Amino acid sequence: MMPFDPSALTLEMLVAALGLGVLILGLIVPHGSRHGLGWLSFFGLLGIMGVALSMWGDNRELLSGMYLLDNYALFWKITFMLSAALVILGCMRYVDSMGGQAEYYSMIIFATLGMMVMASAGDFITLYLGLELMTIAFIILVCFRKMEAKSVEAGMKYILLAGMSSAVLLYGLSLLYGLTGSVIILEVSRIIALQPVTPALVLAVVMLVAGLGFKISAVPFHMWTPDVYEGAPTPVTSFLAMGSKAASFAILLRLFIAGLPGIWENWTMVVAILAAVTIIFGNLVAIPQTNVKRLLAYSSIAQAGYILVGLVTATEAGIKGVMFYAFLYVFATVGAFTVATYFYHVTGSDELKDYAGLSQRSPLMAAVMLVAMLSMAGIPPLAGFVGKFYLFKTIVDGYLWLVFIGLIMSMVSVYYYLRVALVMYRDEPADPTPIKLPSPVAVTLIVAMVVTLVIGIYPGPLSEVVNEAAHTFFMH
Amino acid sequence: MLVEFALYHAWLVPLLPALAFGVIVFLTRPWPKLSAIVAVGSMAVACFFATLAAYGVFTNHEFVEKPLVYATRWFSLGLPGMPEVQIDVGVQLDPTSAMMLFMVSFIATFIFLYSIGYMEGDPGFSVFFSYLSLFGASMLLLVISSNLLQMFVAWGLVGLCSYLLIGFYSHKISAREAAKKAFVTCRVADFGLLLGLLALQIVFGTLNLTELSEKIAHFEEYTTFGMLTLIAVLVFIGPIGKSGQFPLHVWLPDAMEGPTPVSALIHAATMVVAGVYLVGRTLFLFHEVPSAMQLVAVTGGFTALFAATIAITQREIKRILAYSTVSQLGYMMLALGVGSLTASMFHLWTHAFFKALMFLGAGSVLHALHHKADVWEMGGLYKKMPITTWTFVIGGLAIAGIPPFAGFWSKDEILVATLSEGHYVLFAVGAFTAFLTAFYMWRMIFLAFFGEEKPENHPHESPWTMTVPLVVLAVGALGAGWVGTPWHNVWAEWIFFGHPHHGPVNYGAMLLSIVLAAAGIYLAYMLYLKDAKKKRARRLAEWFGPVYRMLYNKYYIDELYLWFNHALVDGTARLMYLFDIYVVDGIVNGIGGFAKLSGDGLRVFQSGRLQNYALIFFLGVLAVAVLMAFTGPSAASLVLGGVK
Amino acid sequence: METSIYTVVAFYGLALTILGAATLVVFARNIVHSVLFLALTFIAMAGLFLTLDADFIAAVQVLVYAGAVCIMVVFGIMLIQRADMKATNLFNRQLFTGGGVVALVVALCAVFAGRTAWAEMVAAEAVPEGTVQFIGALLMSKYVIPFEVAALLLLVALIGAIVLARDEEVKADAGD
Amino acid sequence: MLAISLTHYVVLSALLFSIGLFGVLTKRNAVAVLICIELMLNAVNINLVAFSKYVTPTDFIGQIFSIFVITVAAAEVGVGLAIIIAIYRNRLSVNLDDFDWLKW
Repeated sequence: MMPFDPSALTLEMLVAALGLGVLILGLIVPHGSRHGLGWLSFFGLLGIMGVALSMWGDNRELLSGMYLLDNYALFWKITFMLSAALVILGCMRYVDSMGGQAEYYSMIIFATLGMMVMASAGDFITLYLGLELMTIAFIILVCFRKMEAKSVEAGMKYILLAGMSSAVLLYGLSLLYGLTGSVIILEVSRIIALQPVTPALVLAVVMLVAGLGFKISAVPFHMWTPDVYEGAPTPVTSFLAMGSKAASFAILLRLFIAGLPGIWENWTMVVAILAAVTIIFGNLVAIPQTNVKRLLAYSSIAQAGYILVGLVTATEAGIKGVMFYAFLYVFATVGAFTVATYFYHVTGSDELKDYAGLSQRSPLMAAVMLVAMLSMAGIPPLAGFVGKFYLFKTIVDGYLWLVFIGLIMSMVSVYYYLRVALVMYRDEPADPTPIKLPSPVAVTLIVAMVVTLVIGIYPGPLSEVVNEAAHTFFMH
Repeated sequence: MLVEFALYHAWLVPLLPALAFGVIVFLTRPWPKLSAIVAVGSMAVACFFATLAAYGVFTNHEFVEKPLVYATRWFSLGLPGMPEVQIDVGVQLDPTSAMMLFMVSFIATFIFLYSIGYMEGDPGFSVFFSYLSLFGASMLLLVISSNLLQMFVAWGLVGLCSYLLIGFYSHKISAREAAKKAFVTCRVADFGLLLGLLALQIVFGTLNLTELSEKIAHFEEYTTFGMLTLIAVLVFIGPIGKSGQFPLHVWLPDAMEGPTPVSALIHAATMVVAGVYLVGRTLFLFHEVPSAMQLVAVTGGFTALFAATIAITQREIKRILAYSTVSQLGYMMLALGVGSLTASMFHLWTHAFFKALMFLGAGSVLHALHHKADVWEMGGLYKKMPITTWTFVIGGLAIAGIPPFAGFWSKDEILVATLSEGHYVLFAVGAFTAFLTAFYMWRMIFLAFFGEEKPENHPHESPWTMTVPLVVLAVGALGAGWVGTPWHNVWAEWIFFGHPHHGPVNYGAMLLSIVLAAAGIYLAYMLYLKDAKKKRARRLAEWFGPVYRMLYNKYYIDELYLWFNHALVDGTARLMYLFDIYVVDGIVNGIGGFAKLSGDGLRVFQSGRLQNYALIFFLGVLAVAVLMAFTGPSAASLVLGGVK
Repeated sequence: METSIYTVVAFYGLALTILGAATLVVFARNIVHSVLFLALTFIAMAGLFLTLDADFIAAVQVLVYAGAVCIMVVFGIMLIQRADMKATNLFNRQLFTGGGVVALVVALCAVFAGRTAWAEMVAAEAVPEGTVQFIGALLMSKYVIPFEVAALLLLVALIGAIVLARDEEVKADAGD
Repeated sequence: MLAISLTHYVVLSALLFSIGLFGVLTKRNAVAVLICIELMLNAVNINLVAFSKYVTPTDFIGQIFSIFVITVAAAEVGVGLAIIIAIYRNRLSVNLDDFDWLKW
């Protein structure tokens, strides 16, 4: 065995140290100055992200494939830290009014750590622990407003259903281990390619699809999503929608494309059907929603369906599409949810009808919401259009029906996204007092909007980066 | 020097109004007057550049032969096993786009100016100007696009802006409904266009107009004739929606719910001609497929007649104008369908002036009468509103096709082109429509502007910001056609498809169209202006019996016309109208309703009960297992056959 | 592989205990009884692990599950259900649909797992005696990353449990 | 003679998994659902330890995996109980059928 080089774990160790530091500082500093913890977490994550950027191009395996360091993992880690940093920046005022800053920020950081472990995981055990670290941190975050019945109810639903889905996932992993005698994904893939397909292998794949389908909220494993998204504190919802989902996609790609390429004929059609059902269901049910968070929840289900399309062909282009879409989805989500967070902070409401005349009360909030939603709907020239283009481009040969479904449903989605826009821009506000945005929130919103526009108009550089990252996926 | 600059920086023309949009939204929104100045100013500067660019193109003969194209890489996409896809964003300047560039920016400038007066005091004044600017920017982007994807993006933006503007009076349910209808109908059509573009990209590997035209010229190397036909039909579906061709024209008349400058800008002079422009731009595609050309021609001709018959029975001033727009768009399509880019673009050009003029005139009337729209309740407006009336009359003469007004030359050009290509039926349809057009337009003018003044109306002339555009556009409606007279046709030397076409002057067709137009106007005059004493005459006829009726047989003719009008034309129009509102609208609304209903139905599963969710989760597991067993190549036999 | 009669008897005895106790966990009407049967399931499972030459896991099973988890659950029950314990653990409305789905899942597992030729995958070696030192060494070398992550996970769970179960007054004080 | 093979353990595990699943689907009490999830996780442990002995007897992979599963399960029970206590304070109930404020 190669000697273990701890420097390979620099990022993870730094994030863990940051989380512990925030937690301990929270015990030491007095109540009045605890809002500084948010800034500490934000700048800490930014700093670690800088370190991460300097590690670009460092591709190796630790412990004979148990931990994979490559541009693929690094890209995801940067995405996670970026989304965590943006969520923290956008929600500081909200957290100050909620209390428990130290626990809150450290939970976000530990959840990020869990995602980073997932992105690099090369074996089932590491993967499972990363997943559970993330999940448990999220469970605690979801019921952080424990005085509110809805928040705790959401936490309850999340922990019980997540526990059940982990059991299913584990069952599948255990069968896979039993069939191959290894838990290291790359070895498993080599052994499976040599063996004939057995029914137990098919069962294992079914269980993996279900267990991970739960995490990415693919229909019909999505049922928890709207309830938990609605009940959770809004910044947590936003982090759940992008971080948790992106991390689950990261391991989904590793498990299915790197781990099960030998039997891809067996699962590609299933994934295609799941993607189609998810796109259709998410978009249709979003139409009658009246609560903004719930509407965004259903829209995020539909988005998961779009991302799933990238998995269908199991090629480098598909991986690239997934990474590209996940990255831009982070910004659209941050934009929409930060607006929702701050709106709730000011008005105490998430109902769509209360968003009436938002454009008059705060033009920036309304504009960001509009841009985020149009991007999700895939209207050019916003980022979402390019992302959908990359994803659907990969399946034009062979899965044309899926392209059709995606396009038709994109048009349907325009209907409910524009309904939000109409309420914000057309209706008269019941209370016309302008909403004053604190500068961190304004910065978050502007960053989200500008990035969404820039990626949409000039996707070249990001596309190059993603190309490089996706290229390293097959190097091991 | 400046011309050179304008030619090579034509992208500034759409960019300026786009910047104005950003500035208004983020900076000047609280100050309405400033917002208006920003919008009008940026459009005027854009118009200045557009004029220079157009001047450059028209004076430089090489650009007439070979378009000026420059582009920058937007994005490229490499996939294993497929050729690299490269999408550019660029400018293509040739006489057609230069003409459009000038026309759109020129008319937009005056409509913007007009809006200052019209929208005075509206709470959404700044917002309105921001939408207008964005709309102008998108339309100009569409015009200069050098490739179809860029065009499609602009096409979508134009649709979005029209949605926002039609529904601008969002407090009115009808406005919201109309906006929704416009958007949904256009999206349905856009879907066809999108499929067509996808197919073009897949088959020919490019969406650049110049490359496409070269490749399609010998399409046999790439694809079959059947596929090309399919592509042409799919591409044509987009213009059917955007340019209000039958059967997707339903949104256009309803879209008059928007403020009148919007109607003038979107639904008369610019947006709806985008479809015509797109077909004109891709004429090299249609040209290869005779059946597609046939489709375009027949659709256009039928729409022209169909809309004209409906227009006869309408009462609201803007609705009459809307149906007349549909009808005139049909003419343009007809011209394209018979292969005459020259005639089509010529009519587009003249129509832009007189239709914008008439819409703005109608807006002026509505402004004066506090939005009373029924022409039967107007009358005698010429006394109080001289400028509006006389400019409107010029517009009416132009659309009716009375020489030397602009509409005459372009309509004549279309009719001659139809005739010379041997489409006799379509020629008859076009000629008859010309008669109907003159009739219903002048019916409206006589009813609204002449005759007895209604005492309950207190009209007044509009402010200068509204009358100046009217006068300018009236000059256009008078003179815009002189560039294309059959004796000295400069127009045909600039804008043509293939080779410039110089036919002999067809005096017969010219005479026929003058006669038909005059007959239409005369008929309207007899029925609606001269016949102010009609009721009294009828009473007399009853007193003196059949003999008197014989003496006044002039009225028999009138009655015959009236009967004809009511029983036949009205009946047909009514039938068409019913078909319109029940069948065509029903389908469009049905799609939206279905999506909403199924959304309502599906959400029932979200019962809120956790264990229900768990149950569904495992039903999902079972479903995936079954799918996996039966979609995988070997799994089914494994599971059912059993390998031990 | 050689199987003695004792192993066979032990397997069937333990398997029946596990399944029986687990069934009783589900069907007991009193939640405390459920927990007691759960403890029995865990202990029988520890026995099963012994037959699989996993003595360390068996010990962990007894200590963590039968010891810590069950006690924790009982404490939890005491905190939320002080009075009548008789009918604290009833079925909900989807008893029969749930039963149907479970029957199908059993059938699924039986068809898929049962038809697989597991016997061919069996390696012919024996498990070394005394697993503790091997496991310990592996945990600190090859599996050090999951080990560290697990440590953080426990910390997170600990903090979370404290944050969530802390009394409101304390929370209100901290949250000003 | 009836030898005990890997199949026996796999079937035992599947049965235990299904019993746990049945409890998850049908019990009203949140605590009962939590312990039924533990049953499902234990079923996985049987699989892991059995595979460890039969497939990779000298690598201890399955045993180590199951140690981690036990660790995580214990942590989950802790957090789950904390949430149940919190929700009991809010609604004075642990009946899962009562928790349907979030729906549609």
